[in-house]
Amino acid sequence: MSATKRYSMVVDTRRCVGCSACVLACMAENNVPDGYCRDWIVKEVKGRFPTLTQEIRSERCMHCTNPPCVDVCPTGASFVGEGGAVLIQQDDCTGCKACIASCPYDARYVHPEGHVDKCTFCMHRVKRGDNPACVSVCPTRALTFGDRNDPGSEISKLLAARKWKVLEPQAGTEPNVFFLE
Amino acid sequence: MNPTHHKADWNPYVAGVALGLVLLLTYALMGYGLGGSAAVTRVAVAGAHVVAPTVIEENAYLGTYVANGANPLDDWMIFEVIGVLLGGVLAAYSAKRIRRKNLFKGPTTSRATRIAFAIVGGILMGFAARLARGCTSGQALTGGSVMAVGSWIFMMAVFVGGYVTAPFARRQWR
Amino acid sequence: MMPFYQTGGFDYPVAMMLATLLGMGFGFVLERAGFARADVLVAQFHGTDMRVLKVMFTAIATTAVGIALLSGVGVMDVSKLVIPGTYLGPQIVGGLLLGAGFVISGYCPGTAVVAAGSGNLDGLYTIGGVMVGSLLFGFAYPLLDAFYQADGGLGKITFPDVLGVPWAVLALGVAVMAIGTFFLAEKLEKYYAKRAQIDPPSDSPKTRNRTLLSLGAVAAATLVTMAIPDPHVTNPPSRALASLDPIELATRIADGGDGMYLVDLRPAADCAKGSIPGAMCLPADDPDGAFLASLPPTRQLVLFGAKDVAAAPVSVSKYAGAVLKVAGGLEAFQAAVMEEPKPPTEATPESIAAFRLRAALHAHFTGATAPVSAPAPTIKPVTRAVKKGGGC
Amino acid sequence: MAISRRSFIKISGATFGAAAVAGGIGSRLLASGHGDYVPNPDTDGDQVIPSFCEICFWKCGILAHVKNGHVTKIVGNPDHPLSQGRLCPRGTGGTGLLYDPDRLKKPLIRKDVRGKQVFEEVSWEKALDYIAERLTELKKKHGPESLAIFNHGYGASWFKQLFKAYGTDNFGAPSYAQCRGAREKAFELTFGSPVGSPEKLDIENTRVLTLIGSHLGENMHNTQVQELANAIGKGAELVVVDPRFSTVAGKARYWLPIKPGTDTALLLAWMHVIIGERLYDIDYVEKYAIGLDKLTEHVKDKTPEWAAVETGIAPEVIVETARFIAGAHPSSLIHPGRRSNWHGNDTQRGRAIAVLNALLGTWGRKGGFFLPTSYAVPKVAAAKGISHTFREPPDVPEGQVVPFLGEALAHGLRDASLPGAKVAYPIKAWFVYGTNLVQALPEPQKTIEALKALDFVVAVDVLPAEITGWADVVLPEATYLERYDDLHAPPWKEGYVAIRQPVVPPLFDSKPGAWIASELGKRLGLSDYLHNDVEAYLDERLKKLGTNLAEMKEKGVLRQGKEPVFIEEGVEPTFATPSGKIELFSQQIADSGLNPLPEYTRLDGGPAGHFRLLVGRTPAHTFGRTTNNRFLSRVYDENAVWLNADRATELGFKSGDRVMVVNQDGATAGPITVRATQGIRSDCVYMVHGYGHTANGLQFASGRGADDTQLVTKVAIDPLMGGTGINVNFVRLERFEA
Amino acid sequence: MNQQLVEVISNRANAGIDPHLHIWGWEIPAYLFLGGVVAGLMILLAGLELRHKEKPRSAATEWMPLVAVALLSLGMLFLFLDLANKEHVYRFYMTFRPTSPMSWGSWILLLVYPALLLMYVSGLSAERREWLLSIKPIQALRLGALVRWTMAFGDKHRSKILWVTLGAGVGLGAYTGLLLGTMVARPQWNSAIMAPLFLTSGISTGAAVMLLTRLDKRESATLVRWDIAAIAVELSLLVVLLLGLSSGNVYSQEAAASFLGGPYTASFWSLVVIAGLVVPLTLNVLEVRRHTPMTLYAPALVLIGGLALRAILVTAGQASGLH
Repeated sequence: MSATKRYSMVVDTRRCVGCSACVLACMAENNVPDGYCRDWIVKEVKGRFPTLTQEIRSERCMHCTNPPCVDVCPTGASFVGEGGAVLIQQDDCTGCKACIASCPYDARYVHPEGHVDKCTFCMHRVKRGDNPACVSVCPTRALTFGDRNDPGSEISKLLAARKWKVLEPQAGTEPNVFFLE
Repeated sequence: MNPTHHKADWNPYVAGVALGLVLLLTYALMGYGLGGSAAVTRVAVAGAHVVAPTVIEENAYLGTYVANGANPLDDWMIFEVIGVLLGGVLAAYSAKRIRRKNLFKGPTTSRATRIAFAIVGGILMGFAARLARGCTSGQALTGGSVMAVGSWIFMMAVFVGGYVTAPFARRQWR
Repeated sequence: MMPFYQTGGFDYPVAMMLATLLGMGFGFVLERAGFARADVLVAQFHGTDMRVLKVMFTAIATTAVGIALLSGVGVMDVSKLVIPGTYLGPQIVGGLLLGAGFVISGYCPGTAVVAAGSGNLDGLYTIGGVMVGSLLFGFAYPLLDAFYQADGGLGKITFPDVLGVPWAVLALGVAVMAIGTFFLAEKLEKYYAKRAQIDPPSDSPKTRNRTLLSLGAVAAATLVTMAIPDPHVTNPPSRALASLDPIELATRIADGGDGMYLVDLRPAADCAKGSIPGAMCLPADDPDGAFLASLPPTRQLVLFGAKDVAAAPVSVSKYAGAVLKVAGGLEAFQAAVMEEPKPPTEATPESIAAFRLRAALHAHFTGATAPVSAPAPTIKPVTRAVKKGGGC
Repeated sequence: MAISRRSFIKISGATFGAAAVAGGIGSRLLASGHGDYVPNPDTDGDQVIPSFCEICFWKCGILAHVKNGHVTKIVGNPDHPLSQGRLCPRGTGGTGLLYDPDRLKKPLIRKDVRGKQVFEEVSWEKALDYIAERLTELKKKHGPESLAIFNHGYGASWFKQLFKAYGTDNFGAPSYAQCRGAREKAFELTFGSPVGSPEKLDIENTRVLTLIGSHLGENMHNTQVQELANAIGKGAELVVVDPRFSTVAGKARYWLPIKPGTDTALLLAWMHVIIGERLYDIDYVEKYAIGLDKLTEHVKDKTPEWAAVETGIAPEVIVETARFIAGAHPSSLIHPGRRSNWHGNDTQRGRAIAVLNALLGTWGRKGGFFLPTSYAVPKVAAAKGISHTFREPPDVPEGQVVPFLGEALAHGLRDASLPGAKVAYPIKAWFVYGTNLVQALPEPQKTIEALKALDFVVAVDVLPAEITGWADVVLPEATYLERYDDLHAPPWKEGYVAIRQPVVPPLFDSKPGAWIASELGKRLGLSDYLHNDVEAYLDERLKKLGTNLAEMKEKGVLRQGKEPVFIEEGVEPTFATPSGKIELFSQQIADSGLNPLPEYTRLDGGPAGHFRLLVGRTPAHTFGRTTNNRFLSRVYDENAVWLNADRATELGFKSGDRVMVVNQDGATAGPITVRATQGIRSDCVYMVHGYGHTANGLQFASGRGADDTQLVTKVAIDPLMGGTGINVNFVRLERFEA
Repeated sequence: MNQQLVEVISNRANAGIDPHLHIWGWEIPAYLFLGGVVAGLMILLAGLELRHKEKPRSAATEWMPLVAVALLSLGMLFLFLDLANKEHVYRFYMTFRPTSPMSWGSWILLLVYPALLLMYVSGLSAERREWLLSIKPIQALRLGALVRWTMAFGDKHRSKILWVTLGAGVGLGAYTGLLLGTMVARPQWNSAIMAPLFLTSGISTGAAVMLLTRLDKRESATLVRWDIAAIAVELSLLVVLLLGLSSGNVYSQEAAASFLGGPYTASFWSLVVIAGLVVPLTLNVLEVRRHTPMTLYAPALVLIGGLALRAILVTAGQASGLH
């Protein structure tokens, strides 16, 4: 087991029904301002009637291993926190929006108070041993959170057992949110 | 009064053929012809819309230019007239007759008079072009070449209007 | 096919880019024609320099001949050209006013732009006036509404329509008329120049003659195109049609038949008497396929005649989607579905399934409902038994 | 100019690589810029109070976080068997109802004719006195049974007690005849027991789940969806029969885009194959069921080919799916669905589903239907018991016979309120609790007509829904987060009892239903029949269980522990049918004169150019009840009309266009946004129910989307149980011009 | 009709992000434009002086550094206006982030101001120096000694100052492009071409600003020639940019397509390529080759084109993405 933690999330697209409970739980947990969301549902339907396939994903900040948002931040307000979670120190943020432009996942937005805002992996919950709010609420248990550097964690087992993908791998960001196919 | 003949001017028949070919190309590519006044109107509407949005939006005629959030400047005519401007500049440049703050006027006419004439004439044409759904370029030239009956009638009317007015407007060229 | 934009050759953004380029050509020629100079332009109305007339008529004749030529050789669809409508009142009054404004300002709106572009302030002021004038029209519009609309106008009428004369002939006529007008114009120029004690325009007569001669020659040559037959008639694109089995057709009709346009090619009278359910009779007045062309190509076009259709009619080529035919036509369909099927002599699973499907289709198309006869109900009540549930 | 393509890739890729490399280094160098700083929104409650949810009827256990007297968030109660610590979006969004700025704030009394929104705010005293006065007068003039109560929601129990004491048994819940009724009757006729709510389905352990028109996952019945996901997680396969590519169709091994209204044909053909190939549970059927011979005869000519012509599904697919479904028996569940009143032949379709389940041997089996147990919570009687008998509800017109009536038909009571209704006795007054009849009952034109004709209408609600605009008195009820309700101990896989309690005091001048019923009871002289002190009543009930209110308020839920609920676990099933067995052939139905075997009826098609209108729901909303919930609307704020993409192209519509929906009778709804999609058949359109509110008081929901109820001007009445099939309306789309 | 269709539905509707990114309005293009102009001015002023060492300089070039300072300040005002958290603007200067172009940019801007002021003060003619020393603020603030020292320092190190200015100008110009060019998430921007493109465009627009003023004949002749070169390079860079995008992955191709038939085609080709580059290039060539009189047309068109280039690229880039 590696000494440092690598927090990650797994989204099981087969279990997810796209109900948006994760989105609402996040909004309530994190006081997300009206008109914004930190996580969201994407439904992708491919094909032509009647030969169709569908993928439903609960998406959020990917807490990349190579986070371009942290790189472009001119003040260091975007930073990599404990366990690799990409966080924002609001007091340092000028609202220049370079991080928003740099994010391939469009996961960030400008909070009405001026600073940039996004998913924190609910680190305030994780620190005390809870799951992020979205993971806790999910009625289909499609979301799993944990330390990927711990081979015994549920998330490591899932990634070992199932076929998975990350979004926009070509951006070289090495996301830490994985989608089980 | 002697019009400023210039060695860079093309023979009018050659110019006519050239103009006709440009128009033909326009028809071949676009299916419609060239114009001038519509773009000017659009710029005016766009400007007025910035100053007094509700006045324009509520106007039965001008409102159609901005209906449903349309941008009056996003139109073929605008791009075409940008081109006309650029083409004119290039032509004048290459003919070495680009001018600065020039006014064409009769030797005894004051600048102010000439400017007043230009503006008044412009207003008349602006009104007329909207009434007739086009100007010399958009109606007479373009419509004329596709044999539109109304356009030929318009063209005749333009010449009649011009010849009738000419004796009265001649003063400014003396 | 020209005009490319109207026939979907390119999109709006590309059209806008082309607009700039075409406008540049327009502006360049206008400037080089001398039209950026007010004194040159008004000289037309003083008779001393008929350049406006010469350029405009030459241009009109050139374009008219060009259009006649292009449509004559079949590369341009004249019906797709955007033609200004005819509104007699507004056009006459507008024309008179515009002519007056032209003489007063020294420019027309288009030439004013070129004039302004080459640094002439009077052109700029004229443009300002045009802006004001067009806004004034807007504000006066409530008063002019009826006049402006003129009961919707007379429509997009053109001389070829009105006179019933082919384009090529009219184009030649325009060219000839223009040339005639030019001789008159040059005479007038000389007369007025003399009166004004100036030199008449001294354009090279050699260039003039060559240019006009060429124009006339091309116009005359355009007449030859009238001898070219309509390419659409002589050159029918033949489509080898894939076949649709009558049983499959029947199954698809039973499922709603939404994936196809079922078209009966038989004479309208026969079709009207009865056809495959859901079929439409091909309109008799649609030899050029306008009806088929108007159908969105989202479905398969399924054709049938009394018997197997050997070749699709020409108009079918107008349909943009997939085209099939019913194998064996109406007769085969009726044999397959409307006649009661006989049980197979050799009972293989396949033949039994095929028989059952035919039986079901037969029942469906002959109006039989479910193959079960419901008893005629005399309904008796049973005591109300309430068991509680919940919401919905 | 010959520039190789590859060199350009290099050029454009140069910064790409550079940024990635720099990124890696940069992040590592700068990682500890803020040490262990963690943003904390601080939304955990000072108090965490257990209760159960009421945003839908499922009644999941919740924990409400309360901070400084404000509910910050609602999460699932891990101890509750239904929520298992998880909530659906609606439960999560309960605060959106509590803090809805549009809530009814004070009692209102009408000042003008019904339909005109002129009300006076009055005190509770005045409002209650007025209602009591009018109800006393009504009883005197027309008899107590001339009052009909329309209800939806758990809080109705107090009013049921009150009005039973008053003398009427005319309780009409639209959720019966408009929703569950056909299914419940069908299962009752087959197994002697309805499916019930929550449905006694063991989805979790099923191996093949077949859904007939049910879009589970979009109808977010929490436990069912949890079990569905667990089943999928365990490798269960789905067969989804739906004209629309629903969420769950996207997860299915087989999606059968069936022609609407032909499901019974498919079910019969499946039986044809399953019986013909002897794929059914032979021992089970022999032991528990009767009528197989008659069924066999009945389905003999229901060949897959016959069904193919009816349903539009290829015969080989029908055979393949029949074998697939049967192959997993008895853990092969044909889901009974919930809203089952579609086309008028629905009890017969429900019977087909029930019979197929019987053939597969799923009743009482793991991965099928469990045989529920429940926590026996002793009743506590009021001072006086109700002894009088009630008149039969006048929900069926005289001369018509509906043989298998159950709960009162809400639309029937509505029709009995119409002037000149041919019924045993007319309905003269309505007491409407928590159901927006204007949107909840089909044929809205009749609802409005009835509302105009009534003597007296009272509405108790949380929000100013359309129905409140038609009431003479409007009473603002406290939300489920502000009140006690009765204990909840439903039949389930394990017995449990849960409590609902106020987590914050009522906002504004709203009052709990129990209080309202008690106060009305006082004024009607019926106090003795009621439990007038809720806390004392609950405490007494709980004490009989060996606990008390204070303890229960802490725990929220009390569980009985696991008990056997399957035949495999040793439970012997009993069937409350006349024969005491599963009735594949129903002598009861035969006696009534109708078809005793599942019967397929071919439907009439619609007018040319029209689409059959199908409706459903979104996981984020409970119909019109929640569309004003601003919180829930953050994830789904407006419905759209699904239209087959090819048809859309033909009609010149594209996704995002605004249209009006017009039905065969010229009724309109909208404007609504088009969703042109490959995921629906070309002969129908679909929209989510509950949008298109018109009540001005619903400031958020008003004018959002379209109300499908406006388009249900026609219904098909189920001949067995009297339910209203609403999928018999046809619509076309017209471009909306602003 | 057998092509694969993809229907994507998302319930994310974040302001400024959906349906596509639109966080940067007019402020950023205006800032990038002015930054480019200033970069161009710095390069050209230094370059002109290095080229025409012994010639008398026009008055315009003397005060041009002040114009640059003013334009830069205006640009920075626009940048400030764009910040969502304005009171935190000082945070730019509390740290240096080597991976962030914007951090580099903000520090380069700090270098540009003193370089320009030094260039201005030390480049003044004798009488101008007297005038500068005599103006009230200098006297009131008792800055005379500092200014005099600066002048002396400038006289001694004039060529070094010019080289520093040139370098800072290149840095500033390249940074405006780099800022966008490093965004992997926006295929429209993500190209190594962006830095040289913005730099050459900056030089061209800087030349245009100078040509709008009254210059020495020799200076303007040199500038026009340089402008021709800059525009020609810029045109070829645009071609390379589009070819590069077209040959990239599917997202890059989509980005390229927005200029080749997509929504930005008309404005890009009409305003940037034709009006902003080809026509002024032609005019410039005509001036040089055919000795047509110099007018304000070419510089005005170049400025319009430069602004349009940035406005269109900033908008189109935001609309481009990886999904």
